[in-house]
Amino acid sequence: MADKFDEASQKELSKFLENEQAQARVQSTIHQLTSTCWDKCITGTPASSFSKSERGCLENCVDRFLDTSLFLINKIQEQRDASFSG
Amino acid sequence: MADKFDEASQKELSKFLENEQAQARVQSTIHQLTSTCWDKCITGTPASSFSKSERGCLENCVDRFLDTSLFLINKIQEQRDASFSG
Amino acid sequence: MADKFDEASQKELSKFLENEQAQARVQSTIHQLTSTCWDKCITGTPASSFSKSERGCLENCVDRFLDTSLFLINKIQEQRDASFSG
Amino acid sequence: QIKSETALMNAQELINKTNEKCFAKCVLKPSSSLTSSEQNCLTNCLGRYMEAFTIVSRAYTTRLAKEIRHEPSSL
Amino acid sequence: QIKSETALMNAQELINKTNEKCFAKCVLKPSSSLTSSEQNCLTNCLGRYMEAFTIVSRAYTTRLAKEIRHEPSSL
Amino acid sequence: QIKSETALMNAQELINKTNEKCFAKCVLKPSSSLTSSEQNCLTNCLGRYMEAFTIVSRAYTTRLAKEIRHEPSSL
Repeated sequence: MADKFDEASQKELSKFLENEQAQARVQSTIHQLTSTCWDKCITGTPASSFSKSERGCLENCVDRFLDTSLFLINKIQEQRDASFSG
Repeated sequence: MADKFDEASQKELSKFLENEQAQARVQSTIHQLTSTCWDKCITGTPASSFSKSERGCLENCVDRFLDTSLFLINKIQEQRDASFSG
Repeated sequence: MADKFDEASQKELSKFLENEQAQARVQSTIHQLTSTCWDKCITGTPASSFSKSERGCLENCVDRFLDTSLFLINKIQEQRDASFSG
Repeated sequence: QIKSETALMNAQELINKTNEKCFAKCVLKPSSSLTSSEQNCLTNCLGRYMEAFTIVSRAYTTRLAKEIRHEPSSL
Repeated sequence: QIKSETALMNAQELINKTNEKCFAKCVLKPSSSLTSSEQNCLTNCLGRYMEAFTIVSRAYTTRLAKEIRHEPSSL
Repeated sequence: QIKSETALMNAQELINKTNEKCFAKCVLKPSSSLTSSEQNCLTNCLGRYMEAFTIVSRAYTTRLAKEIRHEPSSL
Protein backbone atom coordinates (compact mmCIF):
# COMPACT_ATOMS: atom_id res chain seq x y z
CA MET A 1 0.00 0.00 0.00
CA ALA A 2 2.73 2.42 1.07
CA ASP A 3 4.34 2.54 -2.36
CA LYS A 4 1.24 4.22 -3.78
CA PHE A 5 2.13 7.41 -1.88
CA ASP A 6 4.68 9.96 -2.99
CA GLU A 7 7.42 11.00 -0.57
CA ALA A 8 5.64 14.04 0.87
CA SER A 9 2.50 12.02 1.63
CA GLN A 10 4.62 9.32 3.23
CA LYS A 11 6.26 11.85 5.52
CA GLU A 12 2.92 13.32 6.46
CA LEU A 13 1.52 9.87 7.15
CA SER A 14 4.45 8.86 9.33
CA LYS A 15 4.21 12.13 11.28
CA PHE A 16 0.49 11.56 11.70
CA LEU A 17 1.10 8.03 12.97
CA GLU A 18 3.80 9.20 15.38
CA ASN A 19 1.41 11.78 16.83
CA GLU A 20 -1.29 9.16 17.11
CA GLN A 21 1.09 6.82 18.92
CA ALA A 22 2.21 9.55 21.31
CA GLN A 23 -1.42 10.40 22.02
CA ALA A 24 -2.32 6.75 22.51
CA ARG A 25 0.56 6.43 25.02
CA VAL A 26 -0.61 9.48 26.97
CA GLN A 27 -4.21 8.19 26.95
CA SER A 28 -3.10 4.77 28.12
CA THR A 29 -1.12 6.33 31.01
CA ILE A 30 -4.16 8.42 31.99
CA HIS A 31 -6.40 5.32 32.05
CA GLN A 32 -3.79 3.52 34.17
CA LEU A 33 -3.45 6.44 36.60
CA THR A 34 -7.22 6.88 36.88
CA SER A 35 -7.55 3.21 37.80
CA THR A 36 -4.71 3.35 40.36
CA CYS A 37 -5.91 6.59 41.95
CA TRP A 38 -9.56 5.46 42.00
CA ASP A 39 -8.58 2.30 43.89
CA LYS A 40 -6.42 4.27 46.33
CA CYS A 41 -8.74 7.21 46.99
CA ILE A 42 -12.32 5.95 46.56
CA THR A 43 -12.79 3.31 49.24
CA GLY A 44 -16.50 3.70 50.02
CA THR A 45 -19.68 3.50 47.92
CA PRO A 46 -19.80 6.21 45.22
CA ALA A 47 -22.11 9.10 46.15
CA SER A 48 -23.57 11.96 44.12
CA SER A 49 -20.34 13.95 44.59
CA PHE A 50 -16.83 13.35 45.96
CA SER A 51 -16.14 14.08 49.62
CA LYS A 52 -13.49 16.74 50.25
CA SER A 53 -10.95 14.10 51.24
CA GLU A 54 -11.65 11.93 48.17
CA ARG A 55 -11.23 14.92 45.86
CA GLY A 56 -8.02 16.03 47.58
CA CYS A 57 -6.63 12.52 47.39
CA LEU A 58 -7.41 12.27 43.65
CA GLU A 59 -5.93 15.70 42.91
CA ASN A 60 -2.66 14.81 44.69
CA CYS A 61 -2.48 11.21 43.50
CA VAL A 62 -1.09 11.84 40.01
CA ASP A 63 1.65 14.20 41.18
CA ARG A 64 2.72 11.91 44.03
CA PHE A 65 2.77 8.91 41.67
CA LEU A 66 5.06 10.80 39.29
CA ASP A 67 7.14 12.07 42.24
CA THR A 68 7.52 8.45 43.32
CA SER A 69 8.71 7.55 39.84
CA LEU A 70 11.33 10.34 39.80
CA PHE A 71 12.37 9.55 43.39
CA LEU A 72 12.99 5.89 42.56
CA ILE A 73 14.88 6.67 39.32
CA ASN A 74 17.11 9.15 41.19
CA LYS A 75 17.83 6.56 43.92
CA ILE A 76 18.74 3.95 41.29
CA GLN A 77 21.12 6.39 39.58
CA GLU A 78 22.71 7.42 42.91
CA GLN A 79 23.35 3.78 43.75
CA ARG A 80 24.75 3.06 40.28
CA ASP A 81 27.06 6.10 40.47
CA ALA A 82 28.20 5.09 43.97
CA SER A 83 28.99 1.54 42.83
CA PHE A 84 31.03 2.80 39.83
CA SER A 85 33.10 5.24 41.86
CA GLY A 86 33.30 3.21 45.11
CA MET B 1 2.33 -16.46 0.76
CA ALA B 2 -1.19 -15.21 0.08
CA ASP B 3 -0.62 -14.83 -3.65
CA LYS B 4 -0.18 -18.58 -4.02
CA PHE B 5 -3.91 -19.01 -3.35
CA ASP B 6 -6.60 -18.45 -5.94
CA GLU B 7 -9.45 -16.06 -5.16
CA ALA B 8 -11.88 -18.66 -3.77
CA SER B 9 -9.24 -20.03 -1.37
CA GLN B 10 -8.40 -16.50 -0.26
CA LYS B 11 -12.03 -15.81 0.56
CA GLU B 12 -12.32 -19.06 2.45
CA LEU B 13 -9.12 -18.30 4.35
CA SER B 14 -10.23 -14.79 5.30
CA LYS B 15 -13.63 -16.10 6.42
CA PHE B 16 -11.87 -18.78 8.46
CA LEU B 17 -9.61 -16.18 10.09
CA GLU B 18 -12.56 -13.90 10.86
CA ASN B 19 -14.34 -16.77 12.55
CA GLU B 20 -11.20 -17.61 14.50
CA GLN B 21 -10.87 -13.99 15.63
CA ALA B 22 -14.53 -13.82 16.68
CA GLN B 23 -14.10 -17.07 18.59
CA ALA B 24 -10.90 -15.84 20.22
CA ARG B 25 -12.70 -12.65 21.31
CA VAL B 26 -15.56 -14.65 22.83
CA GLN B 27 -13.10 -16.97 24.59
CA SER B 28 -11.14 -14.03 25.95
CA THR B 29 -14.35 -12.44 27.32
CA ILE B 30 -15.32 -15.75 28.97
CA HIS B 31 -11.90 -16.03 30.65
CA GLN B 32 -12.23 -12.43 31.85
CA LEU B 33 -15.76 -12.97 33.19
CA THR B 34 -14.80 -16.26 34.89
CA SER B 35 -11.97 -14.45 36.68
CA THR B 36 -14.20 -11.50 37.73
CA CYS B 37 -17.08 -13.72 38.89
CA TRP B 38 -14.74 -16.14 40.70
CA ASP B 39 -13.24 -13.26 42.68
CA LYS B 40 -16.68 -11.84 43.48
CA CYS B 41 -18.50 -15.08 44.36
CA ILE B 42 -15.90 -17.48 45.76
CA THR B 43 -14.57 -15.86 48.90
CA GLY B 44 -13.79 -18.91 51.03
CA THR B 45 -11.57 -21.97 50.56
CA PRO B 46 -12.73 -24.13 47.59
CA ALA B 47 -14.64 -27.25 48.72
CA SER B 48 -15.66 -30.42 46.88
CA SER B 49 -18.73 -28.63 45.49
CA PHE B 50 -20.12 -25.08 45.38
CA SER B 51 -22.46 -23.94 48.15
CA LYS B 52 -25.94 -22.93 47.00
CA SER B 53 -25.10 -19.24 47.44
CA GLU B 54 -21.81 -19.53 45.52
CA ARG B 55 -23.54 -21.27 42.62
CA GLY B 56 -26.38 -18.74 42.54
CA CYS B 57 -23.90 -15.86 42.61
CA LEU B 58 -21.92 -17.37 39.70
CA GLU B 59 -25.04 -18.04 37.64
CA ASN B 60 -26.26 -14.44 38.06
CA CYS B 61 -22.86 -12.80 37.78
CA VAL B 62 -22.51 -12.86 33.97
CA ASP B 63 -26.00 -11.48 33.33
CA ARG B 64 -25.63 -8.73 35.93
CA PHE B 65 -22.22 -7.78 34.52
CA LEU B 66 -23.73 -7.44 31.03
CA ASP B 67 -26.76 -5.59 32.48
CA THR B 68 -24.31 -3.18 34.11
CA SER B 69 -22.63 -2.66 30.76
CA LEU B 70 -25.96 -1.89 29.00
CA PHE B 71 -27.12 0.29 31.92
CA LEU B 72 -23.96 2.43 31.77
CA ILE B 73 -24.05 2.76 27.97
CA ASN B 74 -27.71 3.84 28.12
CA LYS B 75 -26.92 6.43 30.82
CA ILE B 76 -24.05 7.82 28.73
CA GLN B 77 -26.32 8.12 25.67
CA GLU B 78 -29.10 9.77 27.71
CA GLN B 79 -26.63 12.34 29.02
CA ARG B 80 -25.21 12.96 25.54
CA ASP B 81 -28.70 13.41 24.06
CA ALA B 82 -29.68 15.74 26.90
CA SER B 83 -26.58 17.89 26.36
CA PHE B 84 -27.25 18.14 22.59
CA SER B 85 -30.89 19.16 22.97
CA GLY B 86 -30.55 21.17 26.22
CA MET C 1 14.56 -6.28 4.19
CA ALA C 2 15.21 -9.97 4.76
CA ASP C 3 16.14 -10.61 1.14
CA LYS C 4 19.23 -8.43 1.49
CA PHE C 5 20.82 -11.12 3.69
CA ASP C 6 22.43 -14.26 2.40
CA GLU C 7 21.31 -17.59 3.79
CA ALA C 8 23.92 -17.88 6.55
CA SER C 9 23.12 -14.41 7.88
CA GLN C 10 19.43 -15.20 7.81
CA LYS C 11 19.99 -18.32 9.88
CA GLU C 12 22.10 -16.41 12.36
CA LEU C 13 19.51 -13.68 12.61
CA SER C 14 16.65 -16.10 13.17
CA LYS C 15 18.65 -17.94 15.83
CA PHE C 16 19.44 -14.62 17.50
CA LEU C 17 15.78 -13.63 17.46
CA GLU C 18 14.72 -17.01 18.85
CA ASN C 19 17.18 -16.61 21.72
CA GLU C 20 15.93 -13.09 22.35
CA GLN C 21 12.34 -14.34 22.42
CA ALA C 22 13.21 -17.17 24.80
CA GLN C 23 15.01 -14.70 27.05
CA ALA C 24 12.12 -12.24 26.90
CA ARG C 25 9.73 -15.05 27.90
CA VAL C 26 11.91 -16.02 30.87
CA GLN C 27 12.22 -12.36 31.94
CA SER C 28 8.48 -11.87 31.66
CA THR C 29 7.84 -14.96 33.83
CA ILE C 30 10.32 -13.68 36.42
CA HIS C 31 8.59 -10.28 36.56
CA GLN C 32 5.23 -12.03 36.93
CA LEU C 33 6.51 -14.34 39.70
CA THR C 34 8.21 -11.48 41.55
CA SER C 35 4.91 -9.58 41.55
CA THR C 36 2.89 -12.61 42.72
CA CYS C 37 5.38 -13.59 45.44
CA TRP C 38 5.80 -9.99 46.62
CA ASP C 39 2.04 -9.67 47.10
CA LYS C 40 1.85 -13.02 48.90
CA CYS C 41 4.90 -12.71 51.16
CA ILE C 42 5.37 -8.98 51.87
CA THR C 43 2.26 -7.90 53.73
CA GLY C 44 3.66 -5.17 56.00
CA THR C 45 5.58 -1.94 55.37
CA PRO C 46 8.98 -2.58 53.72
CA ALA C 47 11.88 -2.31 56.21
CA SER C 48 15.64 -2.06 55.73
CA SER C 49 15.87 -5.84 55.36
CA PHE C 50 13.48 -8.79 55.02
CA SER C 51 12.32 -10.58 58.15
CA LYS C 52 13.27 -14.25 58.35
CA SER C 53 9.69 -15.29 57.54
CA GLU C 54 9.43 -12.91 54.56
CA ARG C 55 12.69 -14.21 53.10
CA GLY C 56 11.68 -17.85 53.64
CA CYS C 57 8.32 -17.21 52.03
CA LEU C 58 9.96 -15.57 48.97
CA GLU C 59 12.52 -18.35 48.61
CA ASN C 60 9.82 -21.04 48.67
CA CYS C 61 7.25 -19.13 46.63
CA VAL C 62 8.69 -19.78 43.15
CA ASP C 63 9.12 -23.53 43.72
CA ARG C 64 5.64 -23.92 45.22
CA PHE C 65 4.12 -21.93 42.35
CA LEU C 66 5.77 -24.25 39.83
CA ASP C 67 4.82 -27.30 41.95
CA THR C 68 1.22 -26.06 41.81
CA SER C 69 1.47 -25.80 38.04
CA LEU C 70 2.79 -29.38 37.70
CA PHE C 71 0.26 -30.68 40.24
CA LEU C 72 -2.67 -29.17 38.32
CA ILE C 73 -1.42 -30.40 34.93
CA ASN C 74 -0.98 -33.93 36.33
CA LYS C 75 -4.51 -33.86 37.80
CA ILE C 76 -5.94 -32.73 34.45
CA GLN C 77 -4.14 -35.53 32.63
CA GLU C 78 -5.26 -38.13 35.19
CA GLN C 79 -8.87 -37.04 34.74
CA ARG C 80 -8.56 -37.07 30.95
CA ASP C 81 -7.00 -40.54 30.98
CA ALA C 82 -9.72 -41.79 33.35
CA SER C 83 -12.46 -40.42 31.10
CA PHE C 84 -10.96 -42.07 27.99
CA SER C 85 -10.57 -45.48 29.59
CA GLY C 86 -13.72 -45.38 31.80
CA GLN D 1 -11.16 8.81 9.86
CA ILE D 2 -7.89 7.26 11.07
CA LYS D 3 -7.89 9.93 13.76
CA SER D 4 -11.19 8.74 15.19
CA GLU D 5 -9.75 5.28 15.84
CA THR D 6 -7.54 6.49 18.72
CA ALA D 7 -10.47 8.52 20.08
CA LEU D 8 -12.81 5.55 19.72
CA MET D 9 -10.40 3.20 21.50
CA ASN D 10 -10.05 5.79 24.22
CA ALA D 11 -13.84 6.00 24.71
CA GLN D 12 -14.11 2.20 24.61
CA GLU D 13 -11.37 1.81 27.23
CA LEU D 14 -13.06 4.40 29.47
CA ILE D 15 -16.36 2.50 29.26
CA ASN D 16 -14.63 -0.83 29.96
CA LYS D 17 -12.84 0.55 33.01
CA THR D 18 -16.01 2.22 34.32
CA ASN D 19 -17.86 -1.06 33.87
CA GLU D 20 -15.18 -3.01 35.74
CA LYS D 21 -14.82 -0.53 38.62
CA CYS D 22 -18.56 0.17 39.06
CA PHE D 23 -19.56 -3.51 38.86
CA ALA D 24 -16.94 -4.19 41.58
CA LYS D 25 -18.26 -1.37 43.81
CA CYS D 26 -22.01 -1.56 43.23
CA VAL D 27 -22.97 -5.18 42.50
CA LEU D 28 -21.66 -6.93 45.61
CA LYS D 29 -23.78 -10.09 45.41
CA PRO D 30 -25.20 -10.62 41.90
CA SER D 31 -28.90 -11.58 42.21
CA SER D 32 -31.60 -12.30 39.64
CA SER D 33 -31.73 -8.66 38.44
CA LEU D 34 -30.08 -5.27 39.07
CA THR D 35 -31.82 -3.88 42.18
CA SER D 36 -32.78 -0.21 42.32
CA SER D 37 -30.09 0.51 44.93
CA GLU D 38 -27.51 -1.12 42.65
CA GLN D 39 -28.76 1.08 39.80
CA ASN D 40 -28.50 4.22 41.97
CA CYS D 41 -24.97 3.22 42.93
CA LEU D 42 -24.08 2.64 39.25
CA THR D 43 -25.43 6.06 38.25
CA ASN D 44 -23.34 7.75 40.95
CA CYS D 45 -20.33 5.61 40.14
CA LEU D 46 -20.47 6.49 36.43
CA GLY D 47 -20.52 10.19 37.30
CA ARG D 48 -17.65 9.87 39.79
CA TYR D 49 -15.46 7.74 37.51
CA MET D 50 -15.84 10.26 34.67
CA GLU D 51 -15.01 13.04 37.14
CA ALA D 52 -11.96 11.14 38.38
CA PHE D 53 -10.84 10.67 34.77
CA THR D 54 -11.14 14.43 34.19
CA ILE D 55 -9.23 15.28 37.39
CA VAL D 56 -6.45 12.83 36.53
CA SER D 57 -6.22 13.98 32.88
CA ARG D 58 -5.88 17.60 33.96
CA ALA D 59 -3.27 16.80 36.63
CA TYR D 60 -1.26 14.60 34.27
CA THR D 61 -1.16 16.97 31.32
CA THR D 62 -0.32 19.92 33.61
CA ARG D 63 2.56 17.96 35.11
CA LEU D 64 3.73 16.70 31.71
CA ALA D 65 3.85 20.27 30.38
CA LYS D 66 5.83 21.40 33.45
CA GLU D 67 8.35 18.57 33.19
CA ILE D 68 8.86 19.11 29.45
CA ARG D 69 9.56 22.81 30.10
CA HIS D 70 12.12 22.08 32.81
CA GLU D 71 13.83 18.79 32.00
CA PRO D 72 12.86 17.38 28.60
CA SER D 73 13.96 13.80 29.22
CA SER D 74 12.99 13.13 32.82
CA LEU D 75 9.53 11.60 32.35
CA GLN E 1 -4.43 -27.47 12.19
CA ILE E 2 -4.79 -23.67 12.31
CA LYS E 3 -8.04 -24.30 14.14
CA SER E 4 -6.32 -26.06 17.00
CA GLU E 5 -4.21 -22.96 17.73
CA THR E 6 -7.20 -21.01 19.10
CA ALA E 7 -8.30 -24.08 21.06
CA LEU E 8 -4.78 -24.62 22.38
CA MET E 9 -4.44 -21.00 23.48
CA ASN E 10 -7.81 -21.31 25.17
CA ALA E 11 -6.73 -24.42 27.11
CA GLN E 12 -3.41 -22.77 27.99
CA GLU E 13 -5.16 -19.64 29.26
CA LEU E 14 -7.56 -21.75 31.35
CA ILE E 15 -4.63 -23.58 32.96
CA ASN E 16 -2.78 -20.31 33.62
CA LYS E 17 -5.83 -18.73 35.24
CA THR E 18 -6.53 -21.84 37.34
CA ASN E 19 -2.91 -21.84 38.45
CA GLU E 20 -3.04 -18.17 39.44
CA LYS E 21 -6.40 -18.37 41.25
CA CYS E 22 -5.72 -21.68 43.02
CA PHE E 23 -2.19 -20.74 44.10
CA ALA E 24 -3.69 -17.54 45.57
CA LYS E 25 -6.43 -19.44 47.44
CA CYS E 26 -4.59 -22.61 48.52
CA VAL E 27 -0.92 -21.78 49.10
CA LEU E 28 -1.19 -19.03 51.69
CA LYS E 29 2.33 -19.26 53.13
CA PRO E 30 4.71 -21.08 50.74
CA SER E 31 6.80 -23.56 52.74
CA SER E 32 9.45 -26.12 51.76
CA SER E 33 6.93 -28.35 49.94
CA LEU E 34 3.21 -28.52 49.04
CA THR E 35 1.49 -29.83 52.18
CA SER E 36 -1.29 -32.42 51.86
CA SER E 37 -3.93 -29.88 52.91
CA GLU E 38 -2.64 -27.52 50.20
CA GLN E 39 -2.88 -30.39 47.70
CA ASN E 40 -6.47 -31.17 48.79
CA CYS E 41 -7.36 -27.53 48.39
CA LEU E 42 -5.76 -27.45 44.91
CA THR E 43 -7.71 -30.53 43.81
CA ASN E 44 -10.98 -28.93 44.95
CA CYS E 45 -10.02 -25.57 43.47
CA LEU E 46 -9.23 -27.11 40.07
CA GLY E 47 -12.66 -28.78 39.99
CA ARG E 48 -14.46 -25.61 41.07
CA TYR E 49 -12.62 -23.32 38.64
CA MET E 50 -13.44 -25.63 35.75
CA GLU E 51 -17.07 -25.70 36.92
CA ALA E 52 -17.14 -21.89 37.19
CA PHE E 53 -15.74 -21.68 33.66
CA THR E 54 -18.54 -23.96 32.41
CA ILE E 55 -21.25 -21.98 34.25
CA VAL E 56 -19.92 -18.67 32.91
CA SER E 57 -19.52 -20.02 29.34
CA ARG E 58 -23.11 -21.25 29.31
CA ALA E 59 -24.50 -18.01 30.77
CA TYR E 60 -22.49 -15.86 28.37
CA THR E 61 -23.34 -17.74 25.17
CA THR E 62 -27.03 -17.92 26.17
CA ARG E 63 -27.10 -14.17 26.72
CA LEU E 64 -25.15 -13.47 23.55
CA ALA E 65 -27.64 -15.50 21.50
CA LYS E 66 -30.56 -13.63 23.14
CA GLU E 67 -29.05 -10.20 22.51
CA ILE E 68 -28.22 -11.03 18.88
CA ARG E 69 -31.84 -12.14 18.32
CA HIS E 70 -33.28 -8.94 19.80
CA GLU E 71 -30.88 -6.08 19.12
CA PRO E 72 -27.97 -7.05 16.86
CA SER E 73 -25.66 -4.18 17.78
CA SER E 74 -26.17 -3.72 21.51
CA LEU E 75 -23.39 -5.93 22.90
CA GLN F 1 22.27 -3.04 19.67
CA ILE F 2 19.26 -5.31 19.12
CA LYS F 3 20.41 -7.22 22.18
CA SER F 4 20.11 -4.18 24.42
CA GLU F 5 16.43 -3.80 23.54
CA THR F 6 15.44 -6.89 25.54
CA ALA F 7 17.67 -5.75 28.41
CA LEU F 8 16.26 -2.24 28.26
CA MET F 9 12.67 -3.47 28.29
CA ASN F 10 13.57 -5.67 31.22
CA ALA F 11 15.00 -2.73 33.21
CA GLN F 12 12.00 -0.57 32.26
CA GLU F 13 9.55 -3.26 33.38
CA LEU F 14 11.42 -3.67 36.68
CA ILE F 15 11.20 0.09 37.34
CA ASN F 16 7.49 0.17 36.41
CA LYS F 17 6.69 -2.74 38.74
CA THR F 18 8.74 -1.23 41.58
CA ASN F 19 6.93 2.06 41.07
CA GLU F 20 3.51 0.38 41.16
CA LYS F 21 4.25 -1.83 44.20
CA CYS F 22 6.06 0.84 46.24
CA PHE F 23 3.48 3.55 45.53
CA ALA F 24 0.80 1.10 46.71
CA LYS F 25 2.71 0.27 49.92
CA CYS F 26 4.23 3.62 50.84
CA VAL F 27 1.90 6.41 49.67
CA LEU F 28 -1.32 5.47 51.43
CA LYS F 29 -3.06 8.86 51.29
CA PRO F 30 -1.49 11.13 48.63
CA SER F 31 -1.01 14.62 50.11
CA SER F 32 0.49 17.82 48.75
CA SER F 33 4.04 16.39 48.69
CA LEU F 34 5.96 13.18 49.45
CA THR F 35 6.48 13.21 53.23
CA SER F 36 9.82 12.13 54.68
CA SER F 37 8.31 8.94 56.10
CA GLU F 38 6.92 8.13 52.64
CA GLN F 39 10.40 8.73 51.21
CA ASN F 40 11.98 6.41 53.81
CA CYS F 41 9.43 3.76 52.99
CA LEU F 42 10.13 4.17 49.25
CA THR F 43 13.89 3.80 49.78
CA ASN F 44 13.36 0.58 51.76
CA CYS F 45 10.80 -0.67 49.29
CA LEU F 46 13.10 -0.12 46.32
CA GLY F 47 15.82 -2.15 48.05
CA ARG F 48 13.44 -4.94 49.01
CA TYR F 49 11.79 -5.18 45.59
CA MET F 50 15.19 -5.46 43.88
CA GLU F 51 16.16 -8.12 46.45
CA ALA F 52 12.90 -10.01 45.84
CA PHE F 53 13.58 -9.87 42.09
CA THR F 54 17.05 -11.36 42.67
CA ILE F 55 15.71 -14.12 44.95
CA VAL F 56 12.97 -15.01 42.46
CA SER F 57 15.34 -14.94 39.46
CA ARG F 58 17.76 -17.29 41.19
CA ALA F 59 15.00 -19.68 42.32
CA TYR F 60 13.39 -19.72 38.88
CA THR F 61 16.55 -20.30 36.84
CA THR F 62 17.71 -23.01 39.29
CA ARG F 63 14.39 -24.79 38.96
CA LEU F 64 14.29 -24.35 35.18
CA ALA F 65 17.76 -25.94 34.89
CA LYS F 66 16.67 -28.84 37.10
CA GLU F 67 13.46 -29.47 35.15
CA ILE F 68 15.26 -29.31 31.78
CA ARG F 69 17.80 -31.88 33.03
CA HIS F 70 15.10 -34.29 34.23
CA GLU F 71 12.08 -33.92 31.97
CA PRO F 72 12.68 -31.63 29.00
CA SER F 73 9.05 -30.88 28.19
CA SER F 74 7.38 -30.57 31.57
CA LEU F 75 7.61 -26.80 32.14
